[in-house]
Amino acid sequence: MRYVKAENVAEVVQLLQDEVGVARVLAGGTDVLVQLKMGMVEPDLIVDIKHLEGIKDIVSEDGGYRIGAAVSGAELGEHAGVVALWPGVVEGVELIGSTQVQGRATMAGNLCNGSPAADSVPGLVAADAVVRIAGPDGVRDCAVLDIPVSPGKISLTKGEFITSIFLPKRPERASDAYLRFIPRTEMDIAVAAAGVSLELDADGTCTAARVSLGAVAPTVLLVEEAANAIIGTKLDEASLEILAAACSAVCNPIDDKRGTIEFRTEIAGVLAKRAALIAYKRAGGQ
Amino acid sequence: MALDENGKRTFNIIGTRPPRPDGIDKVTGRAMYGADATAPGMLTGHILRSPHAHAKIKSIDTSAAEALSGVKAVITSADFGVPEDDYTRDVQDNCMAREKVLYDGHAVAAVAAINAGVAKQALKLIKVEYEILPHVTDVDAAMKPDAPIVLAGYAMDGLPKGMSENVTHHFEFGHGDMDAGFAKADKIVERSFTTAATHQGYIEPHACLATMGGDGKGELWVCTQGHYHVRGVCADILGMDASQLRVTASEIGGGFGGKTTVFIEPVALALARKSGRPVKLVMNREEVFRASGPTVSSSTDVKIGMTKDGRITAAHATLRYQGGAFPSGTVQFGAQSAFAAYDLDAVQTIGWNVMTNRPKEAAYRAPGAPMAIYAVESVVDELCQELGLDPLDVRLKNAARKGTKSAYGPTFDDIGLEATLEAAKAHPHYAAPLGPNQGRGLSCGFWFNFGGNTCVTMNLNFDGTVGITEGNPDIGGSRASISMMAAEELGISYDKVRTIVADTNSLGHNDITDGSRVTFAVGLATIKAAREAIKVMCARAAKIWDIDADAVYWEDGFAKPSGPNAGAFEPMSIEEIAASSPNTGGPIAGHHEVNADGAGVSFGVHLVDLEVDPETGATTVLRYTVFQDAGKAVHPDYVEGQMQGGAVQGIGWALNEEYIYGQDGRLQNPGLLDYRIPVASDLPDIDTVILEIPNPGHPYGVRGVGETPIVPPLAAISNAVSRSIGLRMSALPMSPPKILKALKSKG
Amino acid sequence: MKNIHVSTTVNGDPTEFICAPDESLLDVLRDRLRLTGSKEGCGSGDCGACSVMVDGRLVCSCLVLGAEAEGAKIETIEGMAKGDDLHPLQQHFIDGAALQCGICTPGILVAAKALLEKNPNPTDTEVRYWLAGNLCRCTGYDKIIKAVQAAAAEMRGA
Amino acid sequence: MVKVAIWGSLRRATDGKAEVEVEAGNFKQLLDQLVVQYPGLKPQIKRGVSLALDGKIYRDNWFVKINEDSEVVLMPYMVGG
Repeated sequence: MRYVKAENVAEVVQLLQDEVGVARVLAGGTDVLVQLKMGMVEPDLIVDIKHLEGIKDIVSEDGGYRIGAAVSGAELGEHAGVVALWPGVVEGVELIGSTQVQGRATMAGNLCNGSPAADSVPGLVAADAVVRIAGPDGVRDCAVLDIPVSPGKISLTKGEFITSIFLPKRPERASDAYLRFIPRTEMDIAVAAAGVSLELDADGTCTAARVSLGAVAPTVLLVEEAANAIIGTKLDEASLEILAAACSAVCNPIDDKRGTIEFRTEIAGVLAKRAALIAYKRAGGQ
Repeated sequence: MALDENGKRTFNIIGTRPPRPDGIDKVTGRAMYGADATAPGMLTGHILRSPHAHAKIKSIDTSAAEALSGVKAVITSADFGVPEDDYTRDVQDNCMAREKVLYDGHAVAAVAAINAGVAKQALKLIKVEYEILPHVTDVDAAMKPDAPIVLAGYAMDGLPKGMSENVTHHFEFGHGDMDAGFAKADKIVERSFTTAATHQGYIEPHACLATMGGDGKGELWVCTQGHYHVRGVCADILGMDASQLRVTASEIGGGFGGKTTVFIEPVALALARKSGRPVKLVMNREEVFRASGPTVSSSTDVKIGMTKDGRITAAHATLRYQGGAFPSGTVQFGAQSAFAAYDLDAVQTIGWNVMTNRPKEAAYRAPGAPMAIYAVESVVDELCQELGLDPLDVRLKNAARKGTKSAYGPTFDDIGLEATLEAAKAHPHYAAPLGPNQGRGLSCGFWFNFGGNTCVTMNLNFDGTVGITEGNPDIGGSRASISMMAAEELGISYDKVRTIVADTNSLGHNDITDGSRVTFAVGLATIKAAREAIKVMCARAAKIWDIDADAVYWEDGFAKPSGPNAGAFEPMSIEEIAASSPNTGGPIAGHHEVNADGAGVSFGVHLVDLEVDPETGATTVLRYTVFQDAGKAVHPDYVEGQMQGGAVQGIGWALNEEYIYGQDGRLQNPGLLDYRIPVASDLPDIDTVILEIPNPGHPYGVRGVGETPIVPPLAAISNAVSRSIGLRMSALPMSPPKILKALKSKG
Repeated sequence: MKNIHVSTTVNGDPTEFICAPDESLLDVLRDRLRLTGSKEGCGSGDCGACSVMVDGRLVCSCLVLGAEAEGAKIETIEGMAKGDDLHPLQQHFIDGAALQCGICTPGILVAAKALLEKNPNPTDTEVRYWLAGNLCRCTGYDKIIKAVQAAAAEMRGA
Repeated sequence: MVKVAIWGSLRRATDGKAEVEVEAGNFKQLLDQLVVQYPGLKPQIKRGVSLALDGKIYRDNWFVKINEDSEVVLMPYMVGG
């Protein structure tokens, strides 16, 4: 195995493209190192991207924020601007692993690991976040929703890697929330998860919403029926029940050591409902 | 040695909370644990493990691994003999499979190489041809006559018809007329329970460093609860004399019973012997889960009859424990302890030990008791609910006390159960209001405790300070407690005493640090050793004063003439006696060797409030109080620490921890991520109430305290959950999917 | 696999080592620098026993490559006491019996120190969540939380 | 003669008797006599037994004195965690 500390984006692309064996990008390393240790992957090349210019920066852009691919969860959580604009995205990222893991883990890495249970992804999908990808053909942007393909697989092609994630601007009365279910209070992988982003008008009626689910299907789900259930409402009991039912209806989970199909399906709705209420409150709804 | 005649003595040091002698080493990272030692020319050992639950080993080809550059030794079971003794053979076969692999993770070969990279590469080059056999991992399935046979030749004598050869032992305890007892009952509850296998979860994986010279002498550095035991077993397996193998216990990063046997030590020694170089062998976490010794899983039926006013008329339990791939000995303790908290006219317990294709169980804190008492205390709680009775009143009404013929046979002497129950009843926790979706649960717990073989040497240094040499690895602060007892007895200050844990060559045999025995038995031997030294010191003072030795007594660190007739001498300090010892006959020491008895049983009561989220089945523990009789708490901080730590292990067992096996018989969750031991944010403060009902079998009244606290949480939590959701739970762990399913079934 | 030469700073001391490219910082600390105070309980970031600071961030050293230490500032448990002067956390862990076997203690102390530097006056709940990645199997955490709070109080007073 | 309580599953070896009487002044004599009178007990005694004497449990001590009126209960060999 080779370890290369890359100096610039072009070098990363070149290295990834030229490697005939298995290559892994190292940002926070909290997945790669575990896989290495467990013998799940034996890379021939590790490209450390942490030292690329701007890769650890959070910058304002068009009223939103561009977050470098190597920004750790802890760094993101310390950025007052992002926390104020996208609290749900931040809380999703901050749920990845322990405080120690937060010191290293990144949103981009969490996304690229391809796990259906990735904690940062439902929030990013609800936020309609866009990743910027550098590759042999230059730079392209792609919706977060289109990155995961199946468990462990993502849509990036050879030579490509994520350089940043863009969180768009928000209108006045808008917010988001992320909730996951785990058996303990910390340290577990999500058994089911929901991200909700919504916008309200002046009287507190929901005018736009995105609802996403994690850990209940091979990839993250965007549930339009669930969003539609609350658009035009003030998130009354009845609309929330429809939202919850819509969420449970689209679940296609597996039975495993972390939870049953029945359980995941049931609580996906509960979580979406609760997350919607939190987002609603954050957006200024009563 | 009985409780001191001056039983009501006051203590100067016992009962205080001085800092532990190993504290600074442990907070600065200097303390040396199993994996922290190195030796010149050291190799790294790695073990190849079975991916199958049950398979015949048709062949093992190690030639490619041996040929790999940097590999210094490869071993398989062929490198060991076949011990005649059943026990030693089973231990050896568990460390390295012979003929068959019996569980996922069973060792089949091992290598020693110049570094971990080469060792891992070498493991991949070992070719093992397996013939896969049908497997069984569930206890009830393993008892059925058509179950796959895990190991032939171990069926119990007089195996009942209709039972598999996997059943290795049967135990039955109890007394009284069961039919008459149940006939007197106004209400009978009969229910079946299951508990999952759990792991002790010590944070330090098994680790050792072995050296074997060409002269046949061996050295072993190892994290273990019992290095004398390790020496005995390893010497037997390797065909060595015990005297040729010196074992030194490292600091131990948790054991809880799981480090009372060997898994890698004979392998490391065999690799060292074959390579001629020191070999360090450290399990990774996955190996710890797959191939060390978790506790049993259980299946239990309990039937209890009660009168309207809460008197238990008859009690019956049948316990079935699987202990993995070799005969285990756990169910007897469950069957003995199940009803230990009750004074019963009619009681019967039946236990079956069963083999399955899982790793062989090892002891885990009060082995066998938690699962049995969980089932019993659940049924008692259900009866209280059914009859509208207060659960503490019912337990008080039926509580075992001095003079009770225990359910396992002997009549109890002074025990603290009633006082413990009264303390719980009087505690504000018991009267605190509960909110919606909240429930309160309680349970009694019990453990026998014991003493065992123990050696202690006390050396008086020329400056009057004292060195204590003992032979039991310190797993919970015992060096502090032992120093305290020595200081108390000698009448000197705590900081004048230093206690160390010696290697196997420095003292006679010491039993394993288990059975909550150390503070009791080592403490007892320390007190006796100190008294022997005191006798010598008094004699030396007498010599100097030129009076009769009998005319000198010892008080507060001084030899004193016993009265005006003895002579008017100024008291002589321990420092003076020590300083003059070269002139009065030479160095002064005391020692004591004993097989200690009279440990005294221990009871506890736990009280818990929790809340269940009705939409997700998630349980939040809100308040927890532990009440326990400690006899005499030598160092109350460490007694509390045992009570808190045991309670939290039990909480984990009740809520989330479990060994999950797939259809293929492989362990699905061999890591700390998915095994889910409690984390700090899962828990409230764990309040403690120590009661002190002196144990008549110890000079200071000390009882073992370490094991009992893991017993009550299982039922206390289950009873609280059951009361919270209005439905009786009967399977552990009560993970959220299980609770939610129960809630749904209720509608 | 060609080894890599790394120049770094450990507990304030300039330090050089060579390591394999796939070797973790934890392995480097323990096996190459003989700083065995950081412990390996899991190797997968689930127990926190290997907690160290890298450039002022609390991390699991088992999830960092040794090669990544190039140019970094590493702080381990061995650097916590200044000579014979224990850090208040270390002192309160001893005084409050916040350790039993002690294997998790170095990691918990490093993590708790990082917390108190960030938040000198945490609630119990904040301490519990911050330390959720540090498993302790002996104590049930009770005395650990109390010792951290006692140290925090002392440090605020100082 | 000393009365010894035998646990349930061992009663196969004692003709179903829950209590047997042997001539013994200490633990060793008691075990020896049990094996003589009830050879079926030998395997368990070899595997290990404890002795509860007036409520106090002994694991190995051969020469613990037993009185005629002592309460004697045979128990499995005790271990712990």
